Amino acid sequence: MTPDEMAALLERITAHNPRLHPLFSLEFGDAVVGVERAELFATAADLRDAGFDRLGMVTAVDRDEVFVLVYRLHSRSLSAAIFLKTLVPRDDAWVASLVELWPAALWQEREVFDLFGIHFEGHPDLRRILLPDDFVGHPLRKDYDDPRLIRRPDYI
Amino acid sequence: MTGVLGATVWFVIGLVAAATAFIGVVFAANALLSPRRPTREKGEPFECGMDQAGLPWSAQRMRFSTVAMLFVLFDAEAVLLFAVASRLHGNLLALIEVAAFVCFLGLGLAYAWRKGALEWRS
Amino acid sequence: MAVSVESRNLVSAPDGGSREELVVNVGPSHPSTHGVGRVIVHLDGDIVVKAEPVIGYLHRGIEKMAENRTYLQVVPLTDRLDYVGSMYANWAYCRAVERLAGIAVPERAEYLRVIVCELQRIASHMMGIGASAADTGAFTFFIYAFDQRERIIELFERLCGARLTYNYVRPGGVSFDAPQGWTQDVLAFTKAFRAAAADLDRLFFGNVIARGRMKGIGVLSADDAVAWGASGPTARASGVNWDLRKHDPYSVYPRMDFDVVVGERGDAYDRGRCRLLECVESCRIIDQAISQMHPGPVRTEGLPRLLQPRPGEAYDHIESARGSLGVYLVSDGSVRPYRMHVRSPAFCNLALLPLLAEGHTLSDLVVVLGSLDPVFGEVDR
Amino acid sequence: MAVTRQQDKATVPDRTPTSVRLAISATDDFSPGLKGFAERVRSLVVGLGITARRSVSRPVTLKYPAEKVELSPRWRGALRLTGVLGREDVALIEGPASDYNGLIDDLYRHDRLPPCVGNCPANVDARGQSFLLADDRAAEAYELVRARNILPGVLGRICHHPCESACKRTYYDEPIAIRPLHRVAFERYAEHRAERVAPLPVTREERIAIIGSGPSGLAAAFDLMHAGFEVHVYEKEHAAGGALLSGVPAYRLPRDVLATEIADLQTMGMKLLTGVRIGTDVPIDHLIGEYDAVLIAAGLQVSRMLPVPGSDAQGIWGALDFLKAGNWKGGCGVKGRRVLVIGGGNVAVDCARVALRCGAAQVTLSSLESMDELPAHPWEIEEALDEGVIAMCSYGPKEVLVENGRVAGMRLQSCLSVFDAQGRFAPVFAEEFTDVPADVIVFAIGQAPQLAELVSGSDLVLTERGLLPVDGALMTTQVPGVFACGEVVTGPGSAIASVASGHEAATSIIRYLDGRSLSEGRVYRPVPVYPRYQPATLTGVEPARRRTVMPMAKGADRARDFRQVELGFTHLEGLAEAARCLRCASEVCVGCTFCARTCPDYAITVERIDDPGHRSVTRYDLDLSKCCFCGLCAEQCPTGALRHTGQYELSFYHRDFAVFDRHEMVRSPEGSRATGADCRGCGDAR
Amino acid sequence: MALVDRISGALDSGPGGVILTSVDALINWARGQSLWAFPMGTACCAMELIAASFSKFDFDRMGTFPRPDPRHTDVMILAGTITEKMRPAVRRLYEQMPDPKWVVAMGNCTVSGGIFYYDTYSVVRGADEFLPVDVYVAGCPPRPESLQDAIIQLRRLVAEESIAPGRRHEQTTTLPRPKAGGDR
Amino acid sequence: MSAAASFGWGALYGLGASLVIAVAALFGVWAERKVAARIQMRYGPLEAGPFGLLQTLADTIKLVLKEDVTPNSADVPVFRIMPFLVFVPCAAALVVVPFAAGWTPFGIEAGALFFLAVPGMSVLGILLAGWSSRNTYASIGGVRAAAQMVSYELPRSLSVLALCLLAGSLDPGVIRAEWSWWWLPLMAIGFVVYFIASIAELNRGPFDLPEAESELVAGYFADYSGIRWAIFMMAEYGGLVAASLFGAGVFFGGGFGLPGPVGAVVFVALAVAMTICMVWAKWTFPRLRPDQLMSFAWKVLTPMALGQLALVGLVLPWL
Repeated sequence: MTPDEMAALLERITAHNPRLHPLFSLEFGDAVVGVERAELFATAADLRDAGFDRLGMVTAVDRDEVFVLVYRLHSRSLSAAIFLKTLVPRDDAWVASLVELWPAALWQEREVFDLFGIHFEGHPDLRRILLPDDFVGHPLRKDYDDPRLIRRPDYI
Repeated sequence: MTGVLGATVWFVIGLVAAATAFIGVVFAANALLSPRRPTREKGEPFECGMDQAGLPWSAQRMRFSTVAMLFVLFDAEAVLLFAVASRLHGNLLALIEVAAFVCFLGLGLAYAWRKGALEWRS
Repeated sequence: MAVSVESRNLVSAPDGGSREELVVNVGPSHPSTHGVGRVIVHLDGDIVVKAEPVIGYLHRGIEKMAENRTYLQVVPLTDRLDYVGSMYANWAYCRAVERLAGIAVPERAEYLRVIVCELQRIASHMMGIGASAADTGAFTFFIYAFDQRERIIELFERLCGARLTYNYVRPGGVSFDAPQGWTQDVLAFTKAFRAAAADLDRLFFGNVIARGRMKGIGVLSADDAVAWGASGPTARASGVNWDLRKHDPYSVYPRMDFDVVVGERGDAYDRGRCRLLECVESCRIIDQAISQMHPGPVRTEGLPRLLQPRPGEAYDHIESARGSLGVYLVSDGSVRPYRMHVRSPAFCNLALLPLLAEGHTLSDLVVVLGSLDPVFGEVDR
Repeated sequence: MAVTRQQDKATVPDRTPTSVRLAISATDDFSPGLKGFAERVRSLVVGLGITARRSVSRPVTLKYPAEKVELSPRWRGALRLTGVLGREDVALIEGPASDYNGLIDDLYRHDRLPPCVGNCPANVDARGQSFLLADDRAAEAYELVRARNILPGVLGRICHHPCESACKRTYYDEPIAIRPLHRVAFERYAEHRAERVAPLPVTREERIAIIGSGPSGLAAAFDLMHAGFEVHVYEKEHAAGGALLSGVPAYRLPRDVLATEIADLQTMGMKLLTGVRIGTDVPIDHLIGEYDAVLIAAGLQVSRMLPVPGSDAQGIWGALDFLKAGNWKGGCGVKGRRVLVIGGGNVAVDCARVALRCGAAQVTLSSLESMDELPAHPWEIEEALDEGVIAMCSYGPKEVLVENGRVAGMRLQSCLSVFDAQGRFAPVFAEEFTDVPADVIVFAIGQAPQLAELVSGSDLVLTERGLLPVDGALMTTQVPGVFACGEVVTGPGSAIASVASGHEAATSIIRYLDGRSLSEGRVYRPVPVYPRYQPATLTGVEPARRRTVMPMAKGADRARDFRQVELGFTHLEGLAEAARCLRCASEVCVGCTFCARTCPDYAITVERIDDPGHRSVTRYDLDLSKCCFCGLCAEQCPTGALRHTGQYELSFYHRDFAVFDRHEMVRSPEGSRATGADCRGCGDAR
Repeated sequence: MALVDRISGALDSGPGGVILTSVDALINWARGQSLWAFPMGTACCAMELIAASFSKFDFDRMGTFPRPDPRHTDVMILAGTITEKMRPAVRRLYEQMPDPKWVVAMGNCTVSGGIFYYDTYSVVRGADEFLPVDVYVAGCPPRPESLQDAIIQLRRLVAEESIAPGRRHEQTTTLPRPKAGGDR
Repeated sequence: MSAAASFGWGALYGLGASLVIAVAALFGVWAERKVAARIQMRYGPLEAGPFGLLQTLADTIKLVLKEDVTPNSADVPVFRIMPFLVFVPCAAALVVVPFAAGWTPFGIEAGALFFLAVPGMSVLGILLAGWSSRNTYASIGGVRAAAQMVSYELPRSLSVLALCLLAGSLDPGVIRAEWSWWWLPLMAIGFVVYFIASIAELNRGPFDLPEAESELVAGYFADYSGIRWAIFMMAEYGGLVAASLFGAGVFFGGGFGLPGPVGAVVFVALAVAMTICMVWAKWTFPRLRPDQLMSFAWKVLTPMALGQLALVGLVLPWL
């Protein structure tokens, strides 16, 4: 997909759906759109109906005060992929689950819950998935600390 | 007759006793020479390193009853055939009788087959 | 005594009565879980009524570790993600780094990457179908398939000195050029492999028992495959014609002539045979890549070891043996990634297990699990 | 199993259709009934046949211990480290510079020559210079450099430093500042000059004449004097230096530096005869008769001009004349004028900057090539732009606008591309014209030799381009006893290349006069040995550790006069920069700790003292039990001291055993072999 | 309490010692030649563990026969990273092996945590934190030959043991330790 | 014959059979490992003794010296006794093998019936072994074993029955004596049925469901360790040898009815060949699924056996 096509697609979907804002330039190759947390589910449903039939990736990035939730949607019919992002405040970390739209979210959201502690409202089975059930904390948060986590000494 | 039977029984008893003794000797050697270091975990049943998830003595629904039934039926019939097996040489009448018997056996199998008794999966 | 009363589940049967369930752990140390996966299986007689995969027994926190390693130092970590196909994770990661840092890769390096990754695909598929055949008891087939893999390992060892964790694909190229005579040996291998693949096909996929064991088992519909995010042979066996090499072409794949193998039924058999046929396609790609490759540099010249991309984020993906393997990288402008996430195809494919295994027997469960070809290094990360 | 084809056929070169259908058609189910039964039985028999066939073939198992796995040459296994170089145990590079110089021959193999030395046309020992400078032995460093580069002070300012572009430290951060270090060595040599520069004894009766006192002539003179010959250098100008004097502006090369170094040569015994124009004043035949050997190192004398309309107007300059006028005569009459320089090479940039310094009102540089393709060194362009030169790239000269016989400007034609697909010069122009007003136009599009006069009366024949043909690298001409070197042979080139050809010519002359074979045992030097590492074009990458930055005069001030632009390193800066050198290919650990910095799992731990000028490792642990055998450390090791052993990493009973400290890693005299002895065929593969 | 436990003291002195030595030799030969492996493969090293048993390297020729059931095995080959989540399972599987039993730690993850030593929150830093490891095999992953070498080393360890408690045979060879030297 | 003499002979033959099984297991395991290795392009045991011949001996010594673990939760007496119940019938089966024409060690008239019935006892042993371990895998394996052995009992019996009809005797010795060459084509189907059913009876691949490694880890003996497990293995190999010897004896008339040492050699060779074929099949084919296994027994083998019976019935009147 050329950058021009990508830009056209981005324009099309944002024009179609006023809740979406294009977030970043396209220099790294993929279209990125943002949405308010409250509108995530409705937007995602629209996008699915618009042809994005595949939820490729769900993950989060810890940006100190907020978590950035990143969804990668892919469409075979449009032959396109976009990133959908939403911000989740750290002290009130919840977001609507997309399991109803894409069952692919079932495990990926559990993983995000496990490692970041973000709650997915409406997820049918939100438990830890990678870590033991009795694990305390969410290790991929930047402020996670653990005596078991021996920091690598640094030369650089 | 009783003598022959008795001898046979004694032969079998001797056979079993010897084989049992053979293993017994091996077990005795094992009991004498092998180490014994029981621990609690060692005594737990093996289940891929996890706590046992379920009780293994629960019912096993493997359509086993049907198979057992069929087996009993057919094996009993087969055993009956063994009884006459040595008396069939050149005896056409007996042979026809037995053939009929086998036909019934085959028909029974076909019936069971047709009825789905041989389908393992529902 | 580990047996508890709670574990005796009384669930209501469809006919309204109640039946007893038998709960079994399959794994984490089980010969058929391909590593340390664990499936808690609820059996009704011999039929699986519920299969609940439990993963994380190999969760090593690679994503966390990457945050404290420089960009180059992450490459050895990616080796250990999908340890059956180290080259893929190397490549996916390097593509993300290259995208983030704006590094152009020399053409020869791209060809070498394609060659090693297609070889890796054969190796990985040989492992995959071999292990899933061993799940059905065809152990000798596993050994024959592994023998083919071993030949590829030898080629890799000559190329980069390691048998398993290659650390070969690096940001900006590859670590070594092909040694003298290597490409000829690769061609000889692909030639021999085609014959071997025919043998393997007859030995296992033609076998009446294997067909009976795998056909109609774990049928995945195309819609489910898409909705559950399945990719790679798992999705393609269900008729989803989606291969990143073709449909989001990267590297020099657009110059290659190859076919995407697509199955029809989506059962375990199609998944297995898709893999075998893909290997033959890989041979075609390798042959073409070798004939198209020209001498030249294999690494971007003058690339400093300490990469320091400007702040931003990049995602790139490749078609690994298990499907779409993506790496999401966030940079904050320092010498280390701020966040690395691996979109693992094995993880997404394994999530299908409960869907596919339920209603089959315990024996089928291992076949279904094997046909999904999970590698737990990548599932758990 | 369906196979889809979605291939754009056009993009695929010679498709080879391969059937993906294997031996059986596995999609088809078995037929019903008896036929199906037979098929089923057949599938079983086929399987049995395959296993039976395999069982009678030879097992692939290695029959052990007789057969061993052959390890790949790129094998990544346990590590070893040869020699740990701290302050106290300098192992290899020790003794006076001359001893070290002897090592060059030993190192003169591809794999052991450090990249900087290998990439230098003259094989200047940059590694040795760094070592000696870091050790505060500046005089030895200067002499070490001078052995292969007779004018370290000069080239320390003007060299285009191919050594730096090969520097392996580029992989880590930035290359060593080798060229500025030459200058440091030169400056610090001042205090030793009196005691260390002495006349060389003349031990041979043969005399040699050298025509031209440019870099190549002086290099040859230096070598010949060291060989004990009496050398007479003829120079047509009134001062020695050749192109260095006439072509290099003083803001790059102060006159006294050149004078000092030439004076050193004269002190050593070089006879300099200035103001003698061979060919007119003295016929060359006379020299050939008078001397035992003659070396022509006359260089290039004339600038090429463009035959465009109006190119004979007043105000048109050739680059060499322009530079000479600017350099020597203190001006070239451009004060307050608008100057247009045609050309994109280094000479063009020099002309532009000289014009600025001569007081031009506006200096424009017009080149055919685009900004990225400019043949001039990027740093030169950058400095010129800094000073206010205006660059007009991708324009070709169309015609000179003439008013009243004087230049009024130039009409330029927009150029689309310069080179064709094969990289040949084939400019493509667009029909777009731009007029640039100018009072002075300088053509800096190349130089040509002017040798017809010089060789007249002799048997020497020139090539079509006016150059002297020589026999390969031996530098012999058609006339026995007459040699040629420098730009008369090679055409326009770099100073260091001229120096290199001077050294080669000297070697040939010595052999010629000794009566030895000229070619025997001489390797045609594979220059460059190492690929040049041009910094990659990265959009977002910055090197982490910078080299010492050369202090520069401020752009606005410096364009006013001919004071030197580069200010040079201080003593301490020089020490620190020299200490950055990794001493590549010395095969001795120099304690750079790159391995420890690279190791992803911190299996290499180092305790070290790191201060400017010195590196010292006090403890060095390799932990085999943490190593992930990724091989990055050995790849990073610049010296080749850290290598993989030929062994498999073997088993051990105690975890502590897997850590080696520094003393165990030092190379033992017999080159110890690891645990091979006990293992039956496993570890001792090589 | 096995019989030998009681009579070993008597056997140990006098000519009994010779008998005991030869009995030990026989037993240790048998045990050393028949080290059945419990392949506790968790990660990458498991691939090399498989390779070691397969055709090119062929563990079977050394009598090492991989069995997936700990009850039937003598030596646990820990191959691959052990996480905190996995640790109890590994411990239990080790416990479930009948005595006498040995442990080979294959690969640096099980030796020390290896590449996963630093910066991670879920990896056990070396199997010897919770298991008595007998032989360590460095490598990431070790080659199959290295693993076979470990079995050879283990045979030596076995050869030192005696059936009588408290008695060990003299070690006849020096324990191996890796050296950093060696030329290509 | 007096009771004491019978007992004595019985004990002697019992001991002999046990030793034969022990030796057969020693070499059987070695041979299986070697054959499997060759199929898999390996060498197999090499280091213990010449050609690795002592490998199984080393294994046995080791297993004898291994700790004998009894799970805490197991039904201890049953758990401990079951190896006997599996081994003894196996040994018993050997005494009705026709080692010579007209002679079996036991010498009862209903020898064929004895051969078919007595090893059937080991079903009980296996079922109870699995059950008593209180191990999930073991109990599943035990139940599978029971279903499987029961199902394959029938075709196996019927195929032997066809022979008995042909020979007009239930005594294997007599059958061997009566054998003539035209039985070979006539009994071909019967032999195939017997061969396959024997493999299944012995729980060997591709019918090794009860101990399916990839599903049940070790199946019914998952919790047996050391020597107790070894007894199970010994019984399996003993059964293998007994089935091969019996098959060679009755289906091929010993060594094709050849007299004397030549016949003995051919007899043993045939038995070895059958054993190797069983190993060959095991290492070639995938394992069946339980339902495939059952339908194979009932839908393929049983009709085949009945067909064989009918075929024999056709020729019987002309005997």
